[in-house]
Amino acid sequence: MFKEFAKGLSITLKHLLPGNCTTVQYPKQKMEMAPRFRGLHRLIPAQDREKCVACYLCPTVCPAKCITVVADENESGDKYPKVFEIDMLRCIFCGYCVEACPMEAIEMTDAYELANFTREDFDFGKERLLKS
Amino acid sequence: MAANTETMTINMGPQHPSTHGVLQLILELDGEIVVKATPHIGFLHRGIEKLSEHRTYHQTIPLTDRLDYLAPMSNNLGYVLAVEKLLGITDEIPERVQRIRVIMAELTRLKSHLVWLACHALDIGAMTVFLYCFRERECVTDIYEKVSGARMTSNYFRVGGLADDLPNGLEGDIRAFAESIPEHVEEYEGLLTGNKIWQKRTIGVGEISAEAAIDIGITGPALRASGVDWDLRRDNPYSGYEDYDFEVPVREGCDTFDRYKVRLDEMRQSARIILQALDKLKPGPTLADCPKIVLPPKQEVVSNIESLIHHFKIVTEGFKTEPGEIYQGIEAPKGELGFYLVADGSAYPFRMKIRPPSFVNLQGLPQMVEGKLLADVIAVIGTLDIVLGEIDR
Amino acid sequence: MSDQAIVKKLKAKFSSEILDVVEFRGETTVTVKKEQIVDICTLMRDDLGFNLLCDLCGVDYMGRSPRFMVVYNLYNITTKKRIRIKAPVEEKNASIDTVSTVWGTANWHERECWDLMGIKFNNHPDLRRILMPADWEGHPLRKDYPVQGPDREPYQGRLS
Amino acid sequence: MGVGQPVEAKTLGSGFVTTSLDKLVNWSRASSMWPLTFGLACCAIEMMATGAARFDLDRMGILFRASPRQADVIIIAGTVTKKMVPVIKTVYEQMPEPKYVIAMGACASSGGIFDTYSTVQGVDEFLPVDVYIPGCPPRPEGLLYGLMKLQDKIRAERNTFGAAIGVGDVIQNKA
Amino acid sequence: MTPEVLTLSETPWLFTGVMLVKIVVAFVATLLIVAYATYAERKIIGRMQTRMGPNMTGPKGLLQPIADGLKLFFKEDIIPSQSHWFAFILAPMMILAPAFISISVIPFGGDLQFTYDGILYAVPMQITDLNIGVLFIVAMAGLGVYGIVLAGLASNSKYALLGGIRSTAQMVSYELAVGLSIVVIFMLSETLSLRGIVAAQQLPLWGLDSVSFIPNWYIFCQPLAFGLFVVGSMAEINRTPFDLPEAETELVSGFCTEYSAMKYALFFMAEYANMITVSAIATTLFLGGWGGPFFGWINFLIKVFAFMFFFIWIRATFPRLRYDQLMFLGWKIMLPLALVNIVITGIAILLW
Repeated sequence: MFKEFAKGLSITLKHLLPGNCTTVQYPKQKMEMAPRFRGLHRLIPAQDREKCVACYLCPTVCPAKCITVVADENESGDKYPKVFEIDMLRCIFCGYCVEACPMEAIEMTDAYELANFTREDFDFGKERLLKS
Repeated sequence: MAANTETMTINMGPQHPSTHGVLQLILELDGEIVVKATPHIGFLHRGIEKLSEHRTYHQTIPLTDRLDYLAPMSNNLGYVLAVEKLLGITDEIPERVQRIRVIMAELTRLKSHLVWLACHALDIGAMTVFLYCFRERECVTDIYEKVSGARMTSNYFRVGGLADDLPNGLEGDIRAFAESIPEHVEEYEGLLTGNKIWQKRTIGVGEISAEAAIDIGITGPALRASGVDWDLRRDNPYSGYEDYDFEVPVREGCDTFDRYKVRLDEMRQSARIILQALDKLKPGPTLADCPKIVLPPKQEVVSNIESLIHHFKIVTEGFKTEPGEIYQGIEAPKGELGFYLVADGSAYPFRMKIRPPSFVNLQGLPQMVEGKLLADVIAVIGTLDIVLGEIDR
Repeated sequence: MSDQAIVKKLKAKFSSEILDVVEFRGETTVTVKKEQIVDICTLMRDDLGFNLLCDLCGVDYMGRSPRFMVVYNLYNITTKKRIRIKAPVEEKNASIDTVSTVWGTANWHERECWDLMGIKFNNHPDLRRILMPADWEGHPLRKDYPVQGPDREPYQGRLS
Repeated sequence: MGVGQPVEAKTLGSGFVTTSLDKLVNWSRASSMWPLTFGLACCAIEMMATGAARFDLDRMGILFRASPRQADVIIIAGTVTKKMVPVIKTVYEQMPEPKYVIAMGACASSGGIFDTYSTVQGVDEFLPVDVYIPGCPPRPEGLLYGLMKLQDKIRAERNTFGAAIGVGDVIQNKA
Repeated sequence: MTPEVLTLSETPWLFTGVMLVKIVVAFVATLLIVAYATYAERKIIGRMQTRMGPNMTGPKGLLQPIADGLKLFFKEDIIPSQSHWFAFILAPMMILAPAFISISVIPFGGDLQFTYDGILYAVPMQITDLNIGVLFIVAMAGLGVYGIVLAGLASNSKYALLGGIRSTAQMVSYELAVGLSIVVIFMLSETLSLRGIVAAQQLPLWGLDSVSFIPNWYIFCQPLAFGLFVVGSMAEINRTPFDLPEAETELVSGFCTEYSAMKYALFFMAEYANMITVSAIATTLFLGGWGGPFFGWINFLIKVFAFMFFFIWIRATFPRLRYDQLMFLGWKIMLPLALVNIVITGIAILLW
């Protein structure tokens, strides 16, 4: 009995020694995100506008129905999203929109510091999504 | 002497540190002895089954992640296998996909068992084991993140294959992790197995005989600790489990200690399976050759008009199945996870019934704790390894 | 014992009860009348060795008659075989005998089925709601029950 | 009370002493936020992971307390169902002032993917949420960031000392 | 020149002044140790669990206990409406006071000498040297039970009640074992004064000159009593593995479930104050008190801290016992062992 007690105690004592600490001190030290990490979305710009052609695939495939797209045509007759909004609070970061996009116009960045105070802070419109 | 005794009813949960979520237990106590235990569930009923009837087969995959949130990829696997069976494409799944699925499913088993051990030990008061287990769990979540992009809700398996191939260099990480598992399990055992207090708290606690366990429908490690040698991975193999050499740990003690030992042994076996699968892993396609079901590769979508049409069709309408019904059970970390799918020929599941192992296992709780002490209730809840996400769905 | 042999044995005993036998993707489904479901299940357990009731659930085929179907997914731990038994239940008197006397596990499954699908199980020891609150109205898994509940519009994004 | 300030705000004023005392109180509250051990679903596991070795909430002075009486923060970690609402309300009411609410994850914040009959579409329908953390579930760092946002919010409060000794109410400032 | 001893009758003012200074110093030191024991525990357990422990509040997290204390001080104080308010308020004080009072009879070091008015005085580093010091401590430990029982009963919460009941049974049964285990010390030292016991331990081991390099600490001749005392006192102060009264995973927070703000802080402090008291008693009774290589009270503190480290270490390692096993251990193992130990020691003393 005492042998087992001593064994247990020795295991915890062993971890007390320096060098066993696995803590990443978050605000000071940040972990590197995996390349596939699914964080905040980003609309990819192409020259003067966004790459998105408002094909409605992402709102269709979205399981949480958090993407709102309204299509329009610009002067040169190209379709573009007049409104592209993601309700970040609803979003479950599943990555289906990225998978569905045929134009590769949306991607997911490694931003995860998204907490905020009010619900309105989480309406990510086109401008915010282009910048993120 | 007939003492004038009164029983005391205490209400454990839904907000209680050791009910593993939002389980409510109404305990009738005589002193500290449990006279009657009534579990109340449903505090996390989110309507996944109903919701899935309004989502395509493809959109239902993220829902399954959130069933047993300790083992998301096992749920993914069960669901994906069920849909593949419904579509009749089970034999067309490429070998590499099968191997990766097995690796991921076993990593998930490790992940789930690590959280189980952490919580079980914490419930009984050994708080350090909790942190050691979570330390190892972080390794699995790292692998998850590299593979799928999320730490928990992986959403990695697809009907007909995988969302993506393994990233470069990950095989080494997985191998290193799998090789380190036996050593870590030794460490937990060093803190718990031999410890007299741990033995006192677990041996002879929450006993359930094999007959009673089968009658209640208990599956998984809890059943194997009651001496029933039954594991779906070996007995009804799926996803190529027949290729691997592993043992199914079985013990006869029927009590909390044996359930603990069975799970620890399973962790060692999982590590073995992962290593074997890594050895057998060969390059190959990661999607079945079913253009009507799987999404075409991105570069083809842009260049090939046919692929683009398929892409649009699958994304907007989903894929349709023949009318019919199937049941697919897999050995999830907690027991038999079953998906019963009824299809009516549309792109939406007509009815999806999930058979969650925890739901059934929890039914055995009253039998296991009645006549025992209050502290044993905690130990038994821990040993059943319940997850309210899949109990309530 | 193959599935055919099992069905044959079942037919020998309950020839008038069996409505249909279907095989789909290697799985056999036997549809039986609901009246003698307990006897059939007892036979399945005792003589055919299906000692594990994996799953019990209801399916709502709204628009068809009979509307509901109670499904029993059985497993034989010795031979590792699965079989499925179904029993139709009409809408008007949505009830069927309980099999919780045959398999203890049916207790909660039947409660859940009553809760979500509204099928009554006669002689059930404790037929209460299990997942929904006790004062909930309606049975959510029925096809005529809206996903978002009766009093709420579905979420369609912030703008629209 | 200074000139031009609204009359109804009863405070201890904004002299040097009171503001320093406010700062002290705010500092202590921000440095010792004890959340309730209250997990609902998936996010609870990430909450546990945040408390575990790699992220270690204890660094920020955060200890999980099992009893609502001793907790300062309630982290709603997971899906809130209609069946659970009365329980959460009770637990919230049992907490002593000042109390803060963090809605962790999509489900708690807005219902998330579960737009169904049994799910509450966001815990803010019945609790005053201070910080929302999107994600399903958020990374532990996401939760840590949310907690730091809450610290910012606590630090920006005014008249906390006054409220603690019974004079006036806490005035919320935008952080 | 032999120093004079201060007495109330001859030098009343000086005596009172010195006494007050001693009390204040001991009280402040204890409070500080209590505060930083919480910090040390979090740090040490943290390190054992491969994490860091508090390090963001102040430099290296050193201000953490102060922040915790201040926060609890400024929190809303809830008295549940169904509770018995008087007992509810009394309970936390009842539990903290005995813990602090016990410190008063513990000797921290040898005599301090100082000259006043040309007379050399000697002041013992001990608040008061009761000649029944040990009995006093045992009595105070007995009082501490009432705090917990009251807390459990007054809260009108079932978890608190269960915690209170558990605690009563536990304390009553372990007090017996602990009390009996230290009886052998009085038999050996032939005094009940803690000072006398320490003095007796300064002699060479077993009175033999050949092993004089080993001090005559009672841990060497009474290891069994020492073991019983440590285990029993762990149970008495509700430390893991005997923390059943507040077993967090079973009873939420046990007897202090309903307590908030400052009252809870008192419970929290009492837990650590008790830990200090018990460590100090163990040091005094078994480890030779202030004796050792360094200057008086430094030895004492080192031993106390070592003890507290041991308690923390145990907490990091062991799971919790069950109620019936706890009773079993107390009544059927520790009590007989303590009795046997007394008999054997008695025979040995007779024969020596």
